[in-house]
Amino acid sequence: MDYVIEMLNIRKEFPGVVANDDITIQLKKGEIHALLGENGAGKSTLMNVLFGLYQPEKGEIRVRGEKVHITDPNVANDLGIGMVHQHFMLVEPFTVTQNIILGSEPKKNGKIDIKKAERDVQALSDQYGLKVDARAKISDISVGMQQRVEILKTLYRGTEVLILDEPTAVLTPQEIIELMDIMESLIAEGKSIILITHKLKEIMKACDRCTVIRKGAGVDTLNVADTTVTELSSLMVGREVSFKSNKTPASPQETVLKVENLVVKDSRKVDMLKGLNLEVRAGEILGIAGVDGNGQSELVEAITGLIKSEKGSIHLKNKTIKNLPPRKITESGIAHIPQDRHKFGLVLDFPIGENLALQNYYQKPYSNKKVLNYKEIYENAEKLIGEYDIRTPSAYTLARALSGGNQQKAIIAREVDRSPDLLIAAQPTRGLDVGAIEFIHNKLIEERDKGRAILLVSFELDEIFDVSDRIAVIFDGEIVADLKPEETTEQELGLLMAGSKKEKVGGE
Amino acid sequence: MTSNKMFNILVPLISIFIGLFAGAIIMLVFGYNPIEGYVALWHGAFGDLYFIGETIRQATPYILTGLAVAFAFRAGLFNIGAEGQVFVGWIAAVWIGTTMDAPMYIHLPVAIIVAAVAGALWGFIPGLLKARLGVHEVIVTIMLNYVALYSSNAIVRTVLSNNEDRTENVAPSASLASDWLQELTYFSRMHYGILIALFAAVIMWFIIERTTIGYELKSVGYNKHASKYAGMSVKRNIILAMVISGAFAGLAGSMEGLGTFQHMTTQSGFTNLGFDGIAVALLGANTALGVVLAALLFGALKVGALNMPTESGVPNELVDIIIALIIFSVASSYIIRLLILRFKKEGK
Amino acid sequence: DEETDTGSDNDESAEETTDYSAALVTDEGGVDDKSFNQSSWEGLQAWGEEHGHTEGEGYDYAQSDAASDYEPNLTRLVRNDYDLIFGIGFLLEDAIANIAEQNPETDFAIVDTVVDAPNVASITFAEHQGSFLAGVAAAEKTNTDQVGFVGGVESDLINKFETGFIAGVKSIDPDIEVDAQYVGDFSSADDGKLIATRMYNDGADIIYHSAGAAGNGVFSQAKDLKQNDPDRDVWVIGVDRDQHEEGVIGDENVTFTSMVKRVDISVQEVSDLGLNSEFPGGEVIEFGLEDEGVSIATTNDEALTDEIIVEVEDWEERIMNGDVDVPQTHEELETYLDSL
Amino acid sequence: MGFVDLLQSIIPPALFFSAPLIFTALGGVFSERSGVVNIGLEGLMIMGAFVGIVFNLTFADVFGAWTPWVSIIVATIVGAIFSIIHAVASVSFRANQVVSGVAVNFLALGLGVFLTKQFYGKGQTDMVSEPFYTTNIPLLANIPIIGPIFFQNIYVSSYLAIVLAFVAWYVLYKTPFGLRLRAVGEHPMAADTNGINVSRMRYIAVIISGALGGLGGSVFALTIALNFSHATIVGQGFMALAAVIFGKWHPLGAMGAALFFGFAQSLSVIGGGIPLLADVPQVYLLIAPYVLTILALAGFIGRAEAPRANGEPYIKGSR
Ligand SMILES: Nc1ncnc2c1ncn2[C@@H]1O[C@H](COP(=O)(O)OP(=O)(O)OP(=O)(O)O)[C@@H](O)[C@H]1O
Ligand SMILES: Nc1ncnc2c1ncn2[C@@H]1O[C@H](COP(=O)(O)OP(=O)(O)OP(=O)(O)O)[C@@H](O)[C@H]1O
Ligand SMILES: [Mg+2]
Ligand SMILES: [Mg+2]
Repeated sequence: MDYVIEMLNIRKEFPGVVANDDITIQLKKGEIHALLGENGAGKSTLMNVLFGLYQPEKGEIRVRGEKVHITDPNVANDLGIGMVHQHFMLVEPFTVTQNIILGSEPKKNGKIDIKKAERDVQALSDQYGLKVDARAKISDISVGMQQRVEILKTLYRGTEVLILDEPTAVLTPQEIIELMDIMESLIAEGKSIILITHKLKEIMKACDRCTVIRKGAGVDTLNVADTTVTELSSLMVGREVSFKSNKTPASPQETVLKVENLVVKDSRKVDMLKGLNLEVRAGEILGIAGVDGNGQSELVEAITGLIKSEKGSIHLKNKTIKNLPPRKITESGIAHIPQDRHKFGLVLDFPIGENLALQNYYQKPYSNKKVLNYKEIYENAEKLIGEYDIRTPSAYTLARALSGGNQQKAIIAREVDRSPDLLIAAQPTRGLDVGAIEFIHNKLIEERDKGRAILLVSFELDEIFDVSDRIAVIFDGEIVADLKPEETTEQELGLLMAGSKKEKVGGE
Repeated sequence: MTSNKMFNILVPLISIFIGLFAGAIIMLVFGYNPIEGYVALWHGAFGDLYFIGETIRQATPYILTGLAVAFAFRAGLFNIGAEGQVFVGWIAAVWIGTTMDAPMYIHLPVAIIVAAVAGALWGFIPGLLKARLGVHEVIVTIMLNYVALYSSNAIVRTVLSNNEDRTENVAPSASLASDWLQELTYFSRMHYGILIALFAAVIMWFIIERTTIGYELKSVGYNKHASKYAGMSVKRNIILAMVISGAFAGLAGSMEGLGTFQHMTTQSGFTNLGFDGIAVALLGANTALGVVLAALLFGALKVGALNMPTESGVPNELVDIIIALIIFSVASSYIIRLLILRFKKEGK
Repeated sequence: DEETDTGSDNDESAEETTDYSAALVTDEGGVDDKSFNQSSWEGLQAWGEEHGHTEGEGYDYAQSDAASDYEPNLTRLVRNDYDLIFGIGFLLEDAIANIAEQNPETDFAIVDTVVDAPNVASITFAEHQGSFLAGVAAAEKTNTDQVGFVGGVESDLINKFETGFIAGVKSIDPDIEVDAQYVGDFSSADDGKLIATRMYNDGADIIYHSAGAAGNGVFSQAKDLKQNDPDRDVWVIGVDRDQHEEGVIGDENVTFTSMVKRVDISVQEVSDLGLNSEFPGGEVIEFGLEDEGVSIATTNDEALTDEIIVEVEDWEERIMNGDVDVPQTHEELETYLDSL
Repeated sequence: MGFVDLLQSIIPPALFFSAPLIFTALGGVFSERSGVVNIGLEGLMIMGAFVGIVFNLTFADVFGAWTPWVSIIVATIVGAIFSIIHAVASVSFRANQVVSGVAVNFLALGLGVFLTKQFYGKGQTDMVSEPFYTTNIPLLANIPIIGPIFFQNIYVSSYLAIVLAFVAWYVLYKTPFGLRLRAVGEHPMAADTNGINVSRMRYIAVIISGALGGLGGSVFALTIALNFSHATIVGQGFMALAAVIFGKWHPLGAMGAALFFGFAQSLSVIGGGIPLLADVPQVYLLIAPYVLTILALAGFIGRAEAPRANGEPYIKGSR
């Protein structure tokens, strides 16, 4: 047999959920094997079983033909299995090197030989072209770099089989291209990769074979060369998914949001927005394209009042909202789907029903004279759960227990339901499966058609092209281009985003 | 749902049992008769109406300090300062009680409210420092405990008396004492404060579970960022939580000043009402009802313990050990749940 | 080794047993505080054994862990039909007053303060007089003309110790400095030690403490100085009981003397009065120098030389004669010092 | 009083005052750095004081002048063992760590006094005959100015505390063990996926805190209180906890904070003896150290972030 890994008939239960039911997946040496499935289908669970974080109730794992019991990650490491998790496993206050050597530190006289460690890490990074700074602190480096640190971690431990759980969800297009290169060089070194992703294009481009699971059960394993995106998506979701939104052309109305010469500093007093200008009209979707870290989050947080603006003005329908408290801003007609759903979007320890009331709990009918009306809150929650197809055992379930996709749907339900004049959607589909993405895109377009202004921030060029009526490119704290999607190309956009081409925008 | 409810009742009961059982073993090991020991404990706590009255009297401040700690906990804050807030509430209540002259329907409420306000102020300081400067509330409240202890002793001696060890008794118009309750309980010091304590528990329940204020406090306690995003003022809520928490503890002080003692003496050290309040809050799972029940348990154990050496020769420190074991067991409810589940499975 | 209340086949009773029973309630110190609680319990035990009682039958104690425990403890003893119940310490003043009013049939006694009620005997001690003698001894002993006083929490009672001591010192030599400082509580041995360190550093060679467990810090510091320099004169004056034992360090002893307060005698005496149906209800009985209610321990005869004892006895005489009126408060102390 | 004299009268007492707090706070740093909140420091100190005293009383004849040293070693060991209760509850049983710590405090006080009564028939032990004494450090004590301030009349245990703070710093920041321990307190799942046994690490950390708490308590008992009763340890454990936070969970910071408390306390006691301040009501001097601490925090120490996973039981695979 030339399978490096075989997971046979794996079953894994959680209280009340069968996450994996009789799933089989076999990984050939030197291949990139995609694992595909809806949100909550059980992909991460299956890989966590392989990595020794969970023990399966049933089934068998073989590594290079030999039956093994992976009782904890140590065992997996010893077997040459490494995993890059969906949520990074990095200790933020530590440096890159400290994170990488953690658990198998080089020593000299009982002390960590940090010099040697840094040299080793740097050498390894150079070997695979990872361009990682061994001494940087995790909290100071970009998400893409963090991911490469995760990969380095596994390489440092001599990984032969690398599991990547949704590595591209958080990456910019450039970073995705770099990651693909890295994966190729890993394969060239004789390693094997299991790749979890929701991006079918990536599978088509990079993978050799693909295993599809649905609702915890294995569906099929296919050769990527012999299949199509459509086949994969319908296998996964159980129905046809349309990838192009069938939207009608926009008919923009009056200006809803007007941002002029906005200057915002970050916590280290560095200018993150340097006099940014922007306009969004009713009935249009403005997509902000740009590489992460060029001021997108500052822009969103400044508009929503989460951080302070230094200079410039922000007007919503002719009312100035600059530096108002967040509540005043939301009340003046802005809704916001935040980029970081765990940090901002949800109170994970509240029931999902109360999370759905997070923006309106203090208003009638949800409360009266500061007394909450739980009946109304939960009636509304049930309504939203039904309308937005949020998969949860009940409205009383803690938000923490929901799968990422369903958490995201809950936030969208809450924000869209408030019928805002302006809806800010920051990375609204990050980590979602194709079915959920389709749903959310349609929702955004639907809102647009109701005459709302929508500001969409996304790192996904596909999403930007597909959904936006107008594209603004952000670079280094400024809008450097204002384009129509049908009048530009990915290449041109890429150049603009990289700052190598500048176009004057905004009339003034 | 229902099984959760079952656990919520079963776990504390089993914990109490574990504590008492372990206490019995300790008594046996050291040559005491555990049955006599526990009979003495029971007599000391519930032997007759007098002791029941005293148990309730003891539980009264425990309820309030328990609520104080629990309330802060719900907002993600740890108030180790209930101890100091009790002192300032006590002195404030006695201050009003001894110096003001007014009919009861004004005097008593004013004394109680001023005590709550004083406690609230003592909670406001750490709340403000936390909200504005990020100073950890645990250190500030620990420090303020000492400040409260020494200051209230100085106030007793220099302001509320002429260099004496105690203040005057509060005027009858500011007293919570009740002839009726005392006669009913053979002159225990049970006083109307228990009603205030129970009312405070209802208030706490109402604020936390039924109002937007409680919703915000819990939200801030769980996730500051999301709360800010949702338009809540994190700073305001931190301060508010500490203020309300302090007010509950201040009320506990007024129970001592206007109810149990009717005056304040210089204290040779901490009363432990605040520290015990931490245990009461946690035993009561930081819920209002839980706190009331835990306070009653605590009151009974503490008052009953006094009878153990007299009636059975068992040193009353044993009760501290038992309390510790009960707290451990409650804290380890996870393992108890696991055992119950296993037990049930095997039973089937 | 514990006795229970069952099976009272204790046949050692030399005297005939009586029906009159007595019990006491301690303050927060407990019956083994090595101080007046312990002393009173020892007195009660002695009295009980003398009259053929066993613990729990005829005599007993109840320990208080908090101020709120006083009343239930007193009440419980009333319920157990004790004829005479002592409240040990001024902290029990209110509790005794209340419970005595509720139980007019029972006899009560309060130590260290006065409760005005027909069924309460108030036992007080002339601590100021004893402290005065301690001050005299200290003044005679000091080489540095500087002595110290460490109190626990400032209160009327502790003020009596302080003022008596200062008066005694100044009566010998008004130029001797007395450095007085309070710990703020009765338990912080660390703060007690800090204060003692400062006082000894500043030149005091004798410290009189009245600070409970915080006083441990004073002993600890004195012993440390002694250990490092056996020739140095560092002394502690103990309080309440003879604290000679606390002063032992090798062959030396830093306890110069102690201001002994015989609560045990007072408890025995009042119990006997009650037994003989002469209970002094409503009266204040002061135990002073006359009946050795307060006195100066002479255990350390090396330090407390005969000359000093002579001087002390001389002043004792004068106090008992009424020639000297020892001040009990700061105001009285002012007047007294002015009169010197 | 000259400035040097002033230092000379403040620093040595500040050192003996601070030493028990330093030991205990270092224990707190270990525990909390690994993600286990330790409110039980007070209880651990009580246990240490109890064991230190009882051992000293019992074996003074056997060990002679070495008795205090053996006593603190035994107290350290017993403290370590005692703290296993906290470890079991908060690591294995996933207990709320604050609750468990509170229980440790109750248990230690109850057990300490209960056993004292069993052993001695009274609630308070006698004074030990072999406590620690101060010494002059040879040679160093003779250095002008510095010598009298830092090296004369000093308890060796105070130096032990300071040295230990540096050792703790070295262990936590320079060794594999320390890196792992801190990783477990920041992101236990990351540590777990790197093959570190989170529970074992936390057990070790809590046990270290028990050892150091026991050490702190016994040093307090054998340098300051000299006997054991319910009133021996009254709040020092909480002060140590405050030092942990004040020192931002860093061993040297915790040491600094404990020293600060010592200085402040020492200063306020000195104040009581300065004639200039004689008329200041004593209460101001009593509260001064605590007010000073609050001002220091508010003025220039400010925000302190706890280790990220502090207080959270680690449940494998939870999200
Ligand atoms: N620790 C857990 N406890 C309980 N249920 C869990 C746990 N982890 C996962 N689940 C449930 O198991 C199912 C599979 O989850 P899993 O995280 O494997 O999905 P996934 O395929 O990785 O989804 P996504 O694409 O959203 O990452 C879901 O229903 C999820 O709610
Ligand atoms: N899995 C572990 N969990 C907790 N502590 C550990 C673990 N492994 C080692 N330690 C502790 O860390 C320190 C260094 O361990 P050790 O000498 O075993 O390192 P190592 O052999 O390089 O590590 P490894 O082989 O586990 O990668 C020791 O104090 C040890 O007790
Ligand atoms: Mg997943
Ligand atoms: Mg102090």
